[in-house]
Amino acid sequence: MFTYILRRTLLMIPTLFLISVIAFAVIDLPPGDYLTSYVAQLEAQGAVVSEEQILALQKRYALDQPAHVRYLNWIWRIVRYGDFGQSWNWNRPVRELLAERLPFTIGVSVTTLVFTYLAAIPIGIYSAVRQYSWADYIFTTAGFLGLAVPNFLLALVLMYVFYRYFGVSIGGMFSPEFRDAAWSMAKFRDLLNHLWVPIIVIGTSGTASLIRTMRGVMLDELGKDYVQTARAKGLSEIVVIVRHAAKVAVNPIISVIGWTLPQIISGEAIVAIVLNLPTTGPLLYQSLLTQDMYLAGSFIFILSALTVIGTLLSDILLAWIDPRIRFDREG
Amino acid sequence: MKEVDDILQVRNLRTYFRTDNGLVRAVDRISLGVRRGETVGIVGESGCGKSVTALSIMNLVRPPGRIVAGQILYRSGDGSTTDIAKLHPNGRQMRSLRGNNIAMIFQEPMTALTPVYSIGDQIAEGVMLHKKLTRRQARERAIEILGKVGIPSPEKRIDDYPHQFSGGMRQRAMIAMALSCEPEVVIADEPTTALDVTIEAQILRLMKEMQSQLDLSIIMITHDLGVIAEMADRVNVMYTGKIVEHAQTDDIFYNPKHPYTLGLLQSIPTIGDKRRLTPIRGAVPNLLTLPEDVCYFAPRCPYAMEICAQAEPPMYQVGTAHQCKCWLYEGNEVVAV
Amino acid sequence: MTSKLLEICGLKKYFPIRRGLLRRPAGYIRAVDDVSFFVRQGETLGVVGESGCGKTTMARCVLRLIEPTEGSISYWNRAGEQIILNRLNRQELKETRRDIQIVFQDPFSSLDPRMSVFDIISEPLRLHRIGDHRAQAERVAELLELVGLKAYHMDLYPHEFSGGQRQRIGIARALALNPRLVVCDEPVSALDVSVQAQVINLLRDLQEQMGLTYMFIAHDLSVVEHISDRVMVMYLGKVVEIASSEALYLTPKHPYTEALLMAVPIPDPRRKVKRLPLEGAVPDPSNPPGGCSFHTRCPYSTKVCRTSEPVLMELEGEPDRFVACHHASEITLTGWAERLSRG
Amino acid sequence: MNTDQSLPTTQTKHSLTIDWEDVKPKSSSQGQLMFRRFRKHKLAVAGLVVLCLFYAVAVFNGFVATSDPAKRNSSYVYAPPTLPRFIDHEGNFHFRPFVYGLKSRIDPDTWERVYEIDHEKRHSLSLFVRGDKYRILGVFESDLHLFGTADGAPLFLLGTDSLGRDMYSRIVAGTSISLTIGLIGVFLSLVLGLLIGGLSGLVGGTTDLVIQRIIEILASIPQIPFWMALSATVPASWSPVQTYFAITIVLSLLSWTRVARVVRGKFLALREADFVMAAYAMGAGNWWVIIRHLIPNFLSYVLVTVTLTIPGMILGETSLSFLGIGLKPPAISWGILLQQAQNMRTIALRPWLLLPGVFVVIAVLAFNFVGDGLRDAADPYTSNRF
Repeated sequence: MFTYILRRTLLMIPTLFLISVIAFAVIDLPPGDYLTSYVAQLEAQGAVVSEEQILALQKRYALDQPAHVRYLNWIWRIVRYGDFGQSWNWNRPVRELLAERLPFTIGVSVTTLVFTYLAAIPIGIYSAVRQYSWADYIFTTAGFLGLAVPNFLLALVLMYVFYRYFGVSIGGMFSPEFRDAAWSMAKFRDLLNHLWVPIIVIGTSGTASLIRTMRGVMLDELGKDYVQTARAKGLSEIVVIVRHAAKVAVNPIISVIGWTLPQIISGEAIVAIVLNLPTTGPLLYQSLLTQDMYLAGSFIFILSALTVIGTLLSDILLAWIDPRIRFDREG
Repeated sequence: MKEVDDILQVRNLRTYFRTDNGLVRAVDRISLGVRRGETVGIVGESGCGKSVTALSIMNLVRPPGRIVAGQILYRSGDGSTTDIAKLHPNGRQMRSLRGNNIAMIFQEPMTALTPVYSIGDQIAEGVMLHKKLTRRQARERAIEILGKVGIPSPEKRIDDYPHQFSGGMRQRAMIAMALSCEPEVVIADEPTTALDVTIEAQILRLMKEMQSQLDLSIIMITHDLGVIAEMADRVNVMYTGKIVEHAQTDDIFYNPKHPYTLGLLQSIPTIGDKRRLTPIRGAVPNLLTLPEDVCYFAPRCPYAMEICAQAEPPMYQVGTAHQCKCWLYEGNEVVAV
Repeated sequence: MTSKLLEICGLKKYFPIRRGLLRRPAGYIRAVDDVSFFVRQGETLGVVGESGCGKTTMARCVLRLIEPTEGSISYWNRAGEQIILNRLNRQELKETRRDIQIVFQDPFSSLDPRMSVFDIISEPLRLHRIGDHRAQAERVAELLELVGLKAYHMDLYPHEFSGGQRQRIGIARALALNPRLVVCDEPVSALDVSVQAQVINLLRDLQEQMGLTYMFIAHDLSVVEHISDRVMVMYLGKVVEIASSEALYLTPKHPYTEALLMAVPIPDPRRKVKRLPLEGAVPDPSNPPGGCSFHTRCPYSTKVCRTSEPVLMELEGEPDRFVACHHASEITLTGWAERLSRG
Repeated sequence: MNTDQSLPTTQTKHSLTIDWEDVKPKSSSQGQLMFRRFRKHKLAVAGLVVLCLFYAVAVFNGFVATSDPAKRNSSYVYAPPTLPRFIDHEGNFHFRPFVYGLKSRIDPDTWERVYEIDHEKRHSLSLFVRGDKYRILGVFESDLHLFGTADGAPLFLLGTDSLGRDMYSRIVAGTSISLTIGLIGVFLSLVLGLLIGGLSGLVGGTTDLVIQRIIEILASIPQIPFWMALSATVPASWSPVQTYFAITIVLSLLSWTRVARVVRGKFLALREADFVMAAYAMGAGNWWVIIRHLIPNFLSYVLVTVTLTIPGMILGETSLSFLGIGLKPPAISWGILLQQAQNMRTIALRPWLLLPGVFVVIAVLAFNFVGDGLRDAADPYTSNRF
């Protein structure tokens, strides 16, 4: 088990390296020198930029060096100083912006993930056990729809429906009065009141595909011999389904966190833009529109790295739950 | 058929499967009885309905299959009789019989155990349910029974998971599980087919030992006539969902009456005999394409007559406790069921 | 005595088990461990053993479907020249493959589901560029008749046949190039009893008609014994005994052979004999016991069995009989005859 | 043993041969079987029909549209949909469908333009009318339209946008880009996936390990942010055609991993199949085995994967264009059309601007159904016997 975790953790290093290269490519790819555009922007705002300042910036980001040196410089600053560079747009260190926004992204994503699983597993089990019943058809249809409706469209429709019929605006994460308030019980309650919309919107497609997977795996498991053995013991159907078939079927479902998580983080980015949530998504979007590339690249890097870590955690969780994997990967 | 001491009586059982491609009469009007302490064999080739028969007796047939008619009478030790075919498959009454009075051993010891629970937990589960024991007592019982079926140091192995056991050990664990609640009837569905010969011999010996210790009635389902010869007291030969011959084991092997039984016997090679085999021509037909009310063996039968393609033969009494479903014995007494 | 067709010397096939941080091979499964034997022209050599004893791996090495780790495989071609199979280059190998063919166990996975029967049986002809389409069709029809099917079956697809019929198609394919040696890898174990007999008879008839040599692999001792002239018994990747099939069942010389014979259920209720089933299971092939690999289950084992490995040796006074047991000449084993006479 | 027993012979002659089940010479290949199984899947067939329709529209969009999608009508800005009717406001039935004209006035309070139905003006609809000129596939010029108002009055079935352009015609025009971007993207993914997956499965060893890792890494990258970042780097100065291809490449950069995984998996599974072993034993080389056995056998699975990859790409393009970092006007795609629906106020007042989304949903659903049906049909050896 320990070797397994160690091996998986070590394998993460090349993964993170590759992701960082991609992220750096995003920073480096746009034509033109961002320093130039930064200076141009500053000057447009009426600021005077001195020659020394420009030189200092050039040195800090190694802009006069070839690409690989610039990459090494970038990554070194991240590892050594936690310095992700400067956001030209906000004129603040990217690190600060990350620290502000990332907790919300993680919070929304994890809550959505939990919601997705909590909703999908029982529904999947039910659909499989009552295969071809009307409930199964409804869930299947809903599932297909959930897959087909783009996240942002669902958000728009929900916003329209709530605005039109209830007169409520459902964007944002807090009501205006709490937006800048300090954390309190009331603020937390307000957060919960807002949170369910993005969770449902982001979670729909994930839940839909997860229901289908769960249903499929469950149907497979229900056809296996050990289920009949359990029935032959005289166990009641509910015990057979929950304690035996479902327990085995849940394992492959946990292993698909690996692709549910990217999906959720992906969905979160776009939904947050539509619903105007204070997470990384809108910031990433703005940074892309304004070519604030250090901010964009760092976001891509951090989001991907988070996904990779999430996947690793789910794999370890799986190995811990399933005795077959636990023993298989022991050595 | 003397019915008085039968612990289990199957009468005119029909189990049909309604598939997309048509109706499959997997078990079609079969009758058989099992006496206390004896081993009744059911032998036949793949697809003849022997496994469905086993599942029907356990009332474990799953949709699209269903018991459509017939009786499965179980006479328990206190003299009361239950018709299993009438019980709801998931009802309380059926569940209290399953595992407790009638237990089953499955073919694939690899897939027949839940992979995520330890062997001990899986045995204890049934014991706790039927014998109302505490977890600790059930565990004691599981260790005891595992030792009985020949698992070395059962107190250590009880916490192992199925994949840590070898094939033979898993089948021993299956047997332990089946016997844990001291059932009266055990249905063994091809219990040794997935095992190597040397392990098969161990398992068969174990089953015999257990039978004499616990006074079990065993229904032995297999395609292997060797296993039947070794284990069964009486044999039912099945073909395409019907029992075509029933007799004492000795009679089946030395005085077979049905052409199919004879064909099977002549098809198996025996050690020390190099003479050319006499196979049955053709192959087992697809149950979907069969016409009704004929003898299904007729196309492969060297003795086929006009009538075989026109009407289904009844079961004839052809000797002491020997019945055969074949037109060759027209004129003999017809067995009523 | 006819000449040798195939001789295997010191054949080994090890599969690495990768473990740990770097997935380095931590050990090896010795699927085939130093196996030597020969097959004579025109005979049937049966190979028998429990699952995991290496019989299938051995067969695939002979056909060079997998590369052996060590050892040599010699084959004598029609001109009588000796060819070392595992030293051939690709082109030479292709030529030799016309002579050596294989019939598989599973009649479902051995036929490409997307090919018609004609495509399947004519594939070897097309591969070796034999004949034009018409000649190939004629040959396929001929082969179908030979294995007891009809010529019009060539337009059908495998899924339209029963298991036995499929196995016949597999046999027809193996015979298309007029091979000399056919390796039959459990050709009847997936079939029903009544159909199994048909295929066994078919294989025997074909052997007679075409002068084929068979290497017949099975786990069912009675089938192997029925069809073979000589039988080779394998245990944990090693050969423990080779003998003519009569000698093998009448007077087995290796305790494992005896145990196998004793374990086979006899389809005869009046011959219920005291069986001495072998205790325990086959040890882990990645960690075989030292000395004689059978000593853990052998009722006759002594100290020497635990420490030194017996060599497969020809028995004195019994030519053509090879046994790998330290006590082959000392202990008397209950053969089949004795088992029956006790009844 | 006792094989000499035999049964009593009766007087009847025992030579009757009955043949119920000899295989009849009717052959059906796996392809035919697959088609038959696919036909059983009603939703999949429906999906296929819808897709055929959509693609026909994509090719003949000028003909199906009622007007030039770029034509502005300054007097009909944000006009609501006018649906064809058979019964007029007085309750009379008309055999020919018609639409009413629109009256507009400026709301004195909000200064918004408000539309009302003008019962005075009734324009009946007819098939094959002449109207704006268009080109089919950029070559054939025509002015024939599938339907329109008989008198040539403007027709806004699904309303108009901020410039008074007909939404119906724009949605129809958007079909070409929205539906083909997925196809071309999937083609790129397929080529990449087949090559890389095949290489991985065939060569094995270290190559396989490295490719596996790369696939894992790419699969762990959240798609949308990655797509956003890459499309943002597409220079704004590029022509619509260049942007179109750039976006296609961006979309397929992450999607090929799915195809590659399926190809590799099938490759590995099939390589061990007995019929492949048999081919090697006959003397076949790698190429023979790949071309005759492997490819025909995994093609159906690849088809399934490809069908299920397209919807993701359609959604991707829609999302990117919606955010304004994918395709840009004057190109017309469903995503671009949805851009106008970003603003809460606009949606509340003009919900018909969300309509392109409905078409996205229908197209994606149809692809999913077809993919599902293909998956069920692709598996040989199911439901043949019994």
